Amino acid sequence: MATSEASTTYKKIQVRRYKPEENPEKNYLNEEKGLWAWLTTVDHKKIGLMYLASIAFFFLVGGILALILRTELWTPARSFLDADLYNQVFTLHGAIMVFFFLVPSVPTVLGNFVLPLQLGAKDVAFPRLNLASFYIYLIGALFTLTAILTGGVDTGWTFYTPYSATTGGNVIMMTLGVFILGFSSILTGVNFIVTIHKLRSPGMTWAKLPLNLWALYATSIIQILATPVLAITLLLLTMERALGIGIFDPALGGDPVLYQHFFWFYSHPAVYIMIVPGFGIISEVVSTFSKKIIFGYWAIALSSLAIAFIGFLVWGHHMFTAGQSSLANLVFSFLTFMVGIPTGIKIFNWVATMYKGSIDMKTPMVYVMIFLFLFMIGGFTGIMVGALSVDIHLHDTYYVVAHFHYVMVGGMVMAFLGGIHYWWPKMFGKMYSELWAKIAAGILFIGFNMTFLPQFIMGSQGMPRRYFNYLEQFQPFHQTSTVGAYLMGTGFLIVAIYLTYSLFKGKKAGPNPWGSRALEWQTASPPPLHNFEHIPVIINGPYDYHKPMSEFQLGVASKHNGHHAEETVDVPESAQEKA
Amino acid sequence: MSGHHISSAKFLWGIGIALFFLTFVTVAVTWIQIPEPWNIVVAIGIAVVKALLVVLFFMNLYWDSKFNSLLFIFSLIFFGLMIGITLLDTLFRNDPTPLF
Amino acid sequence: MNRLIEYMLPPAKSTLAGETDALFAFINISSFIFIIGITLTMLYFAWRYRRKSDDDVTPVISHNNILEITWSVIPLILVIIVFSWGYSTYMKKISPPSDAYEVRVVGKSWLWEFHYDNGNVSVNELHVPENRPVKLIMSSDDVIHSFYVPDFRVKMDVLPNRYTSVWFEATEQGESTVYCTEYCGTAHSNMLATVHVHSQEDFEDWLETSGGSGEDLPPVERGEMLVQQNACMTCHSTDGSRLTGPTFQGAWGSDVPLENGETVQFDENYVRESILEPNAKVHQGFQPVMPSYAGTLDDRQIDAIIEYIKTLQ
Amino acid sequence: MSSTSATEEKRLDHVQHHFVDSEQQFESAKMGMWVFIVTEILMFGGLFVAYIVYRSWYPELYLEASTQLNAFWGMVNTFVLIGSSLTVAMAIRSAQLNQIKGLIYNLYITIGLAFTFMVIKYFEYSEKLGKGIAPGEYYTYDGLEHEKANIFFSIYYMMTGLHGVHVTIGIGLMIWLVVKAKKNVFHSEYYTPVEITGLYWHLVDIIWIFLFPLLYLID
Repeated sequence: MATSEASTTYKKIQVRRYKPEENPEKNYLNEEKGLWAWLTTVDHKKIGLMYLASIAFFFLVGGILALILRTELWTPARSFLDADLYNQVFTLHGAIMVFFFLVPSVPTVLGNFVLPLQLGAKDVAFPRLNLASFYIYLIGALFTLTAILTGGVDTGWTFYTPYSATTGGNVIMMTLGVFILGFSSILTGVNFIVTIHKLRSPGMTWAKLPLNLWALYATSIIQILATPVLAITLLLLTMERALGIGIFDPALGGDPVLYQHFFWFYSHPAVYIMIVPGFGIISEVVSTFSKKIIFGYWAIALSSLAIAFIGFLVWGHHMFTAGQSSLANLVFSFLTFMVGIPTGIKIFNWVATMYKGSIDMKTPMVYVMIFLFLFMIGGFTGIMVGALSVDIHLHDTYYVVAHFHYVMVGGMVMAFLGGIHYWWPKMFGKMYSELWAKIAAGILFIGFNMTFLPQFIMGSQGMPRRYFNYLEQFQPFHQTSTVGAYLMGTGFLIVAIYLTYSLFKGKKAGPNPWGSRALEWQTASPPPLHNFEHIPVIINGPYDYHKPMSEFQLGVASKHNGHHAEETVDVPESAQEKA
Repeated sequence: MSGHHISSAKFLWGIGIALFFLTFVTVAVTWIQIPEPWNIVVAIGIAVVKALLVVLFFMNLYWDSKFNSLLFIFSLIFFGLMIGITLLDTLFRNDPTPLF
Repeated sequence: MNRLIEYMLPPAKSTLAGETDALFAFINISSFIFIIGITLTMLYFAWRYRRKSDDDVTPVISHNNILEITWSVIPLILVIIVFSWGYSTYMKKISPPSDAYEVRVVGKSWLWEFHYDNGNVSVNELHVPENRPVKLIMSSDDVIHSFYVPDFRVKMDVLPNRYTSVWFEATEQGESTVYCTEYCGTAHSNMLATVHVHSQEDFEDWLETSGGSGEDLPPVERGEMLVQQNACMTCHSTDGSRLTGPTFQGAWGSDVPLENGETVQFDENYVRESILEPNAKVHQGFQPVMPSYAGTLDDRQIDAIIEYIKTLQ
Repeated sequence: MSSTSATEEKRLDHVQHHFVDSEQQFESAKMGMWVFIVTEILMFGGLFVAYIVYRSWYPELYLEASTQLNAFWGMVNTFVLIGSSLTVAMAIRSAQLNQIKGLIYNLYITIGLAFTFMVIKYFEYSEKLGKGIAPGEYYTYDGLEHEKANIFFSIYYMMTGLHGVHVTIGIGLMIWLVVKAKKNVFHSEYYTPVEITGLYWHLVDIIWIFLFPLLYLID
């Protein structure tokens, strides 16, 4: 596999067409069986599925917590939780959703599954590291669950000092859990960067890299640059509680605003860790279901990198009212608006891709439309809270809560659902019910807007976030929101049901149900253990719908099928020359 | 092949001795009192030279693929941004004082 | 649209509220236009170019630099306008006039204390004159709080190790709510206060006469007033229900179990100590979170509170 | 170099199934390590930010408190770490030249130097703890007037402590390398773990190169 960097001389290779098998007997799901084989697998696809299961579990937990919160907020005063428990519940809802669902979800589930397939590689660069990162994720989760059971945490997911340094509960366990989790995220990032650089199949130049991979690449860069700062922040916080080192605790001479700088230096880029992979999914789906070459390939690819870069320089917009210098506010506000530009470029390019396409409104495409609509609202309200004078009013109100959920649930979760529906046939070789999928998407859309649109209004009217009790004037908004939340819960439940059902009773999907030109669809569904029976050779871009399908299924015979121990292998030329 | 540079033993020792010497120099300059802020500049300057020697010739970045150098430079840039932008706040705070 | 924006915002009761609202409206309206425009385009495309057969051939339109530049530059111009507008109002919001009337604000978990220049202290109610700039110099006794008055469109975090400030000029007499908007623990959502905007004369009257002395009242009534004024009831109920702190009802004369297993008699000295040094002897099962009232309440006032608690049997 | 059929066979058993050849695997592993080094730099970067921010606020604190640190032993430790970096570089060179004995000797010296570093660090710590210069709220020393002296030492302990943890991990890795080298795993065509551990060790060295003047040499 020549990479663009290593191949300075061009070799002629003989390629032939490999049509994917319609009904493969062997695939990665049935080639190795048993629980132990799953737990010790280094196969990126299985690891992806194990992540899918864990992430679905945490999404369920986080979702139930959200419903508990919304139920409590049905009345202005206490209804069935007391204030301390409520505070713990919203802390856990935030922490679980952010650290255990949003951050890992797309890269570890869809990224792990799809990335090597889209590259034409047999696996990620460091398969054992990949498995290790899954277990690190589980250990982090274990710490967090322990923290919940041994005293709980009521600091809010932001762990602001000095509150987090002085409150009761088991904060240390929680911060250690997230600290450990960070390493899982870092290792995934390391793996993806190296894989994209070193394991591209012949002909896969940077200009032919699927946009999903550009997005994952940008995400990985953020992960490796930002996550270590979270690690050190949480370590300092842990030490603050364990030893009272005083760097962030004013009672010991420290500065709490410095903590906020540390925290947001990770946690703002983390927002882009969550949403940028979603952009990648959208690019893939829009092109496939418009059956048309993506509009502005380089604009979309480079805007991902631009967002990754500028996203690092805007963390202070979480601190406009925190008491940082007005100079910092000026700079952060300005840079915040600059992030809006590449994001806008993406949206325009996606819509332009649909122009004169052949649009098939299958479920993934429906989710793309939902994504675009909701994410636009999320984006524009982002402009609102980026404007200094308005943010002074809106900061820490439900307006920000709604904005965040529009970006994260309306944007990232919808993109994730789109991605799941898009790659589901590839993952399991089964089709889900299109009708139920569309019904569920409709319910989710209505439920979502019902939940969060009222929050914009009560937020701008002055309803602060993280409130257990509230003034009676806000009750209608809260009640609408609660009803919407239950509607949304129903929607997710339906999704879970028909997807599970499809595993057992679903129609066979065939290798390429969407007629896509992308590489992952040019192998059987589910794919064989080592992804391709051949080494794919790429001559066209992944979105070249004007070229015949046969040109996308080229390859050369693989020297070994992955179990090279059993066969003789030629000594690679390079090694011989050296010897 | 970019990744397999073999340095001669003499060369490695040369770099090592240069590093020892610079360590001595950075201690020695504290004996002659250099005024603020130049003492910090000198100390950091020497440390940077030492780090560069290690990175380029012990870690072989000098002969390595450009992308690895790029990674290294990027980490420094982002560290610079982190400290630079944080200082925009911490150095320019202007707190009011109460009259009573 | 205008009515919607008016509906979305609380009444504007300070001089800078109008400017903030104008930007709010501008962003809302321009976002609205963009969102509707793009959504309609999207829906139109989805319908107009719907798939007719699986063999549809689509044109090769890979990019268009003029379009890319257009949809980069126009939003860029718009956001720069928004940025400058937001920044200029923000500068006004953080630059109090030099003749502003100053009030010291202390945030404690979970109450607001307001100190006036004549030594008066009011808890959870801020009294300010109308049409006169008021500057609040704020600090916290424990964790971070945030002082927020939606009607004035001002908000600022209240920090334990530094002073921060906000200023506003109220334009209407009446009452507005103060919220704490930085999460600060159990009773965060009860850390409310009220701003009373008086005319200049009324304000001066209030400043001289009240300050919440009530010295002429009988001790029990004065105690009840003080308990209300000092926000004791945020945490201590008078009807036996359990809040953040132990209830006052039936407390007098009882034995208070402490964390270390000892008990202490609920008497005059215990009440006095608990007000001035709240965390010295904490009732078992409760957190040591009460702020000290030393310097806020004098001995006569504490006596009145004791008399009031005695009545709550 | 003699390429007998035996080494030929050995040359291949390290290539994992998803790599085309040894070269690709080596380059991937090395790039992976560089990416990891980026994360390490940013992680220590966080502590350096805390250091710089507090130094910009309280320059006099740093002047005063650093007198409690012993520049002589700091210098000795710098020499020790640079020396170990040199031996690691020599170890890699030995591996590249198929000199397995040289590789093992150099690793032994490195481990020895790393231990020396930790021992000196231990004496430095215990001397300070004995005076009551402990991290955080256990700080009881009253020889310094600056009210934030505890924070300087918190930063000192965090920085050198995290660095010490890295040195300890490094020792573990070196021992693992020695074990593998004794099993004859490494040869001129496969020394990836040595190279990678070497990169890690040099990074640990570089961090100390900055810690030394920043903590010890404030005059």
